[in-house]
Amino acid sequence: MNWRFGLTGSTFDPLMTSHWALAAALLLPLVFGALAAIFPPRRMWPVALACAVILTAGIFLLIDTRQAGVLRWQWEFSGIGVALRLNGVSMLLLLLTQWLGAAAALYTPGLLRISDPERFARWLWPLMGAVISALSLAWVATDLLTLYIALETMGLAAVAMLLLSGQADALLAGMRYLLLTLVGSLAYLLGVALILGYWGRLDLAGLAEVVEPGPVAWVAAALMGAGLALKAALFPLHAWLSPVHSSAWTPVSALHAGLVVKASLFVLLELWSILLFETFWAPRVIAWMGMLAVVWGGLIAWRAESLKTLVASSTVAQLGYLMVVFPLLLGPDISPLARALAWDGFWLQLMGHALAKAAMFMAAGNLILATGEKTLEGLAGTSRRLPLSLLVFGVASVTLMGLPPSAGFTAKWLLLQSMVISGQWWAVAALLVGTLLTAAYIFRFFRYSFMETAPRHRYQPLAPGMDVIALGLALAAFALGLLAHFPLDLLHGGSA
Amino acid sequence: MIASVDLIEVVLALCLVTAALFCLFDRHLLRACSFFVAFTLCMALAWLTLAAPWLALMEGIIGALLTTPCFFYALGVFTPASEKLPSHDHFKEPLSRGVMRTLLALAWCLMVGAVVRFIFPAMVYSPTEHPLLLAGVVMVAAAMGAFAWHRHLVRRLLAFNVLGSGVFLLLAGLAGTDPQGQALITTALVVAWLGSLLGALVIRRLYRLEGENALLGSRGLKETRQ
Amino acid sequence: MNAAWLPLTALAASLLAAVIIFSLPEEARRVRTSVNLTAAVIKISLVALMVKRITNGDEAVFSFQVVGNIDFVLRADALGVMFAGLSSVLWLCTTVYAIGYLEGTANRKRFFGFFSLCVASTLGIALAGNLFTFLIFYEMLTLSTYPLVVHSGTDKALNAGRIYLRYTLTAGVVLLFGVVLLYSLTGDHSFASERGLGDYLDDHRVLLTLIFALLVGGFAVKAAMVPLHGWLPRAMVAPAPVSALLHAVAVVKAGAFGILRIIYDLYGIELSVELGVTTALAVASCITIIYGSMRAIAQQELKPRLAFSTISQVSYVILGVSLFGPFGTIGALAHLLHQGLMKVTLFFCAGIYAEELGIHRIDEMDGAGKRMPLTSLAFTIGAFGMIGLPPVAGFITKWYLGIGAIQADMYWVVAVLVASSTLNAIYFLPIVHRLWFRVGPAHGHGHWPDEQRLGRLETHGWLLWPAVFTAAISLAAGLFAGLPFSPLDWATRVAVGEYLP
Amino acid sequence: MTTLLLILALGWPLCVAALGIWQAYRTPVARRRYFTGWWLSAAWPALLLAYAGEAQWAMDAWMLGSQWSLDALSRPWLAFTALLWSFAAVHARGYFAKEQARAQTGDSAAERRLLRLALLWPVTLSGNVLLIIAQDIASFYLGFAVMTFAAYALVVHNGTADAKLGARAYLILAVLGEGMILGGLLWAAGDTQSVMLEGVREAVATSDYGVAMAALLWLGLGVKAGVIGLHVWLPLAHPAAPAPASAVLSGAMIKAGLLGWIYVLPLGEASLSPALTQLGNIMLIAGLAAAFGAALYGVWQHHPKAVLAYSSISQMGMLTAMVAMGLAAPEVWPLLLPGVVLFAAHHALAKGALFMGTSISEHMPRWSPVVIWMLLALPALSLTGAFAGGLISKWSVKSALYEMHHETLISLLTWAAVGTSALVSVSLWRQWQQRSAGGSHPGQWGAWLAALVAALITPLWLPLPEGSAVVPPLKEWTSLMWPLPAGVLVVAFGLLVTRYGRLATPPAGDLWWPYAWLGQHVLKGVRRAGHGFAALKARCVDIALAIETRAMKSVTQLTAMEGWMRHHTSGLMMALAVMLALLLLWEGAS
Repeated sequence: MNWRFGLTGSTFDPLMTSHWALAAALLLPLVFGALAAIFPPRRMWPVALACAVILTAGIFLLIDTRQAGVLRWQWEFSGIGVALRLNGVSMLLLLLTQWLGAAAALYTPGLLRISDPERFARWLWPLMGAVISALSLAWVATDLLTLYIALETMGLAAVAMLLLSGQADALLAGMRYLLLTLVGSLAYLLGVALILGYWGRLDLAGLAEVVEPGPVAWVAAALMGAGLALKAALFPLHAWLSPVHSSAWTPVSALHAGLVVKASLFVLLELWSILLFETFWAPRVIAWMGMLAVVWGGLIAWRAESLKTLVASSTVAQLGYLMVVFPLLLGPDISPLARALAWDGFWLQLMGHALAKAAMFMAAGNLILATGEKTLEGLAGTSRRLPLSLLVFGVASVTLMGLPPSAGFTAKWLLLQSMVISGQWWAVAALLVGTLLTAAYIFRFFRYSFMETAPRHRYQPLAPGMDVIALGLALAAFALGLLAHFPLDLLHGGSA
Repeated sequence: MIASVDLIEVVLALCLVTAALFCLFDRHLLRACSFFVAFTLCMALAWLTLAAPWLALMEGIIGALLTTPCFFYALGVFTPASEKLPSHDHFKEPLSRGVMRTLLALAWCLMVGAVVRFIFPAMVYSPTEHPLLLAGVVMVAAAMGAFAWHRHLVRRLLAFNVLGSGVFLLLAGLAGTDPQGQALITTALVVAWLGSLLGALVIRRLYRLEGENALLGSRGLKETRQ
Repeated sequence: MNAAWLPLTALAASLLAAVIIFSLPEEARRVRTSVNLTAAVIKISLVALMVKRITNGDEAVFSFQVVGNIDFVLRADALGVMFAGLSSVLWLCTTVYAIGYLEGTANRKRFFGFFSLCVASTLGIALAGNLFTFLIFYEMLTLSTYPLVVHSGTDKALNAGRIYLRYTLTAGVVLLFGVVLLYSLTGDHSFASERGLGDYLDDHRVLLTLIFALLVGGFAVKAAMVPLHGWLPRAMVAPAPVSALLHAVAVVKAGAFGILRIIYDLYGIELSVELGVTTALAVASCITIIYGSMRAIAQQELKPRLAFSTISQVSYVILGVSLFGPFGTIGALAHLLHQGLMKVTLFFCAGIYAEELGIHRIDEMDGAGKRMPLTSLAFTIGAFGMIGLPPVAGFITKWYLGIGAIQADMYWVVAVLVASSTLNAIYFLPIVHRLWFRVGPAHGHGHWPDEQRLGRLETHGWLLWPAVFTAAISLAAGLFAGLPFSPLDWATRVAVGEYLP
Repeated sequence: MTTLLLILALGWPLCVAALGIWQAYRTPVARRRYFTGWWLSAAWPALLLAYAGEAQWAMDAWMLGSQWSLDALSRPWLAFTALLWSFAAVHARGYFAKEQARAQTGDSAAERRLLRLALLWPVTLSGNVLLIIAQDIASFYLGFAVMTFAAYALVVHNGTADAKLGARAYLILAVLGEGMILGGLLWAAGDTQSVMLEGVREAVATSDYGVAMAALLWLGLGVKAGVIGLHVWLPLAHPAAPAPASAVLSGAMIKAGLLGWIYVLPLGEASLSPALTQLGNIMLIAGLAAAFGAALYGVWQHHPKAVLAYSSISQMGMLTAMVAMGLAAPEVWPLLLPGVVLFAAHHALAKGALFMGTSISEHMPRWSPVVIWMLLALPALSLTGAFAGGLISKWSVKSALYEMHHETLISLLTWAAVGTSALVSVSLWRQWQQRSAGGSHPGQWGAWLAALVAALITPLWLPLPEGSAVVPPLKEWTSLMWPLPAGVLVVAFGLLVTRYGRLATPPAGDLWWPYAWLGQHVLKGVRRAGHGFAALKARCVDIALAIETRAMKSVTQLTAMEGWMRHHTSGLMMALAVMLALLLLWEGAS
């Protein structure tokens, strides 16, 4: 399992360019964020320029990774080791982060321009930069210290971003989120303490060699698992998620639901694959919770009255899909084929959901912004006036429903196949039921939007590009379904 | 001198635990916060005894000088009386919740304790070998339980800080003064401070916007459905 | 030599049309119309090219790898091109009709956009080269049809849409499960591969039957086989062009076509007979045929009656498939085309009556023949075709089905066919009688529910001519069935290909 | 040349119809004439074709692949059919003159009726022609269907209640018949994968289920030919239909059924299965039953056309009996066939003349009544077989039967002739009673006279093989003649009887009434059952909906749990950690 995460395997010292590219990818977001805080951009083009730089850095890294397979960085200052690596998975997630971040950043100026000016608006930029940097770091870090730093920066910045809108319920939700995420990372830290105390090292590659099953590994895994599950909003610990989004700014929600929660999940999977590989029960428990999550999230979203709650709750259900895969990835006696399929499906689902969910939040934001209505009833009859936003929502929802041709479908296909091969019928049932539930709540919204009898309220025109960006993301999620070959190729090529 | 050191450690551990418990379970917020100040000072001493001056310094600066003001700010000490938070947390948790939390806290205590014991087999023979470690375990469990128990935001924030300190103690106790450990703890301290700062700001603002009951962290089940 | 571009461009024609239409503003009526028509014409010509290539004996294939063991394949084989031809021809007619029908209504952009998507997915279904690709377009069809069903946005329409989704999406899930099972059993299995799944028969008999049940169950919902037909009559609230397309080509036929694919190109006929699934299918389809006709008789409104008649007629296709033997196959394939032509005619006419005279109930149709002779003539032709009277195309298929039934020693099927013809006569002849032999508003007795003179002719030309055209085609398809490239001839070609590979 | 004629024969009527439409759109109602010269000429190409000699055509493109031929059978058939059609057309022009006048003065109903008739008359004709020359199943069925359904307009023309009743009876039975024919044809054709009629014959002869196919086809075509039991539409439709329509209906179209039998049944083939022979006997009995029963029932009818309809039934009964011989005693068939053809032809024209005669008696031209009644009586005489064409046709049948020694059948047929003569005399008597003056249009009586003459001299013009029509030897004349006086006497006696003891006349369309009664009750039952099912379904739906709403409510309540989770998140986190740890420890320990 570890080779999949690029912890073991060929060591190849990176080219000069990739050093700089990495530095750019990790630091530039922060820098640009700070700059933007000082000179807040009013138009889209400066943002575009900044993004272009970061994206080119990403492209460089991509090229190198494709050549090298795995890139490693090791530094040691005064006994504190920092280890980074880039393999298929982290490369994909890095790219995903950068593009998604770029989309969110490009979306922001328009939003700030047409929505009434906020006091803290300018702080959005540095926080966004911090989140993106932290995410990038989280994908590439391979020692517990760096991971901790990344997680914490990400968490705090995310909370701050969510708090920015400054309304009461946002503050309440944000406060809850703040406390929980801090405690969650303390649980993680406790696990780290045990590991450090017992094995005396923090780099994952080293740990992967020395770790052998035993009480320390187990309890540490349990603590970290619980903490990260809390941060990743896995099922029974998910309840903080939807209120957080209900009054946050659109790009913030997009980033958060798309990536931030995924980061904790990624770390969780990475650590568990080291600490308790081929254990039976723990992944099973996660999977069961995942099945519940699929159903529960679906139901909540189905009964939701406000659009944002619907979208946010659907995140819970979609994370459930990922949880269901745990036994296939970590569990014992899974055939290699099944495991490979599950691996591909897991990341494809993650990417597809990230893109689609971001697009969906943007579309929902556009609808809410244009109509000034938050509830589904209020949004009735939008199909006539805001066809494009609705189309974006639809395309995104196709991915969430896992209907072809979309990343969601291909991922679901792979997962189903692997489940069928390894005979996990409950998981199959969960996935299929999930599809129906998703359709149920998605089309509940569409039903409202197609009403012709609805009263016509005044529509605020959207800034140019807001819909286009969302559409781009949605289409990306769409295209990922049929062109899934390329990312998966990178996934294999990187980890082979 | 060993014994004396032990003695000092034991005393410190006791102080820490008592301070922690007071600051966790005192319903009078201002008192709880002042206990927290004492607690941070003890922590600094503890770091010294553990021969980590750097950490002691950090604790002194960040814990005592930066974090505690946040709490007092949150309580509205520096503001005119009208904007002060109510001095007590009158919210009565249902008993069942309390019982559950206590049990969970005990479970954590046992869990962590067991592992610590597994790491230091020697502890079997002389349990007081590492009093600070034990204190850490107790603090972690208690703080966690308190965090899960309370609904008052300030108290939860306090609980979080105590929990953090407990974790640091454990870390230091288990890993010794390993530079990596120190780095971790330093980071965590900064994070804790930032968190507290943010929390304090939010609490103030919430109190202004929503008044007292907002401090209990929710407006009932209204959020669930919308 | 292989022309991979051919199926791809054919698909792209309508996809692009959809994209362009979506990007156009609502007001750009002219441009939209011209885009629609050009796309349709291009598509027809491309399909014609495919036909030419196939007659030369080479199939155009386009394929690329989606993930590890799964390919996306478009293959222009005889069977697929047959369906593609039907869809493209009827697309043209229906587009023309729809342009006339929606003159001056709202949301035309949305309508035509999804309309093109719908047809694109139909074409994809036709050209899909393996089950994975088929599934992709099948689900696309489901989704792109929903906005058309709920187009009017009334509560009735929205409820109908909900019912439609409940049925089709559930079916889609069942289908997905079946397909995944199949893939994990056999791996990627192209429709073109000569040998069916016979090799798995020995040790996976039960599993194969289960998969067959799942797949056919999934398709049967769209094919509106009893008892999975509930959505179809409700979907009648959709605008006339939609119901025309839904019933004639897109949705219903997609289901039937899927069953064709499974039996002929996936399982292989021998295996299906060996598994004994065909008999079950035959019984089911016969029940559907009779039940549909019975219910049709009970309907008092025009479109629901036509809907139930569709339910019974589509099962002819499935019946023909389940008859082991070339004649049944020919009948099934030919009926796929003939029923499309005739039913689309009938729905066009129904729409025209509703638009021009506001007629929805059957008892309002008295004497409409005098008011709109051409429409009524088209309707009459369609009705006679449904009954299976010569020289309309319906007779040909009914004939071949009967012969096939005799060949397969299923004499009771002949009884069913005759019974259904009689039932069809019972529910179509009264309408024809009302049209021509009753005196009504046209003769000064009473007045039409809601008459409006849409055009110089009996109605708007864009509405009239498609109906007349399809009626003429379905007449010619029966009268000159022996000509080369007639539906019957093409069906025979395919059937021969299936039976002696 | 012949091909051109063929195309004309089939296409010309349709062109005429099209012409009618065109002119209907062009000329205003006031000046519109429906029965133009073109219209009259609809049947002439077919007539020419009949005399154009034998020929064969095959077209693969036509439906299932077609084969048409003019042979010893189809030529005479086509001849008399076309002739009758052309006479009837001329007659129609006269018959409808008044109605046309009314239409021109703005009676929209009349205009509508006339237009309908003028369009569908040629269509019916073309169907009739097609089925005669067709040798392949598709064309035959096509012709048959076109004729059947287009003729509906002819029957329903008047639009009176009677006409509607007759038309409904006609249509219902026609649909039934079509169904049976389709079944039979499919079955037979599927058995021997042939699309030709001889394929059907072969299948019926050889297949194990041959008898079933034969029965289906017999009954299906029998609807047209008025087999007893299926004949009920005739006496209902004829009185209501206009005279020319009745003429072609019972002259030409009835014969289509007969021709169908001859085409599809393996008549006269050696070594038929005993089952088929059995069927032949059944047919024989049915035919004779029709021959006598119709006579017995018909004589009581009031309406002369009803009487004539019954006489058609009885005549067709005789023909059925003869066809039955083809199955029951195959060896006799080759001799019998020409006789059957002649008989059919003669009956067609004679019956045509009689039906036209009814319209003459209703508007008698200004001649001396004696002449008129002489002329009216002539076809009747000939029909009884006591005179001219009838005599010869009867003899040509009888002689064939004589040669094979079927004396019983002969005597039965002779007795049936008594019935016939009784019927025709009754009809003449009724005409006399219901006669009314008021001059008739020249076309009317001209066509009538022509048909009359043609009927009398049938053997001379009918293109039959040599020597199939011979004048009977004198010693047979008595046996052919005597039924006539016998019939007349019977009628006279009957009249005397009825003069005193009045007894009610049974309604026309004897068996129709019990059928209708039965049908209504069955329908009522079906409808009730349907309502029952509908109610059941509605109840199920209601229950389902109730369940759904309850489920939705509980789901909505369930979502309150979300709040609970929100408040206990941290507790849950602790619990999760503990549980995971315990699980792992337990798993590790075990």
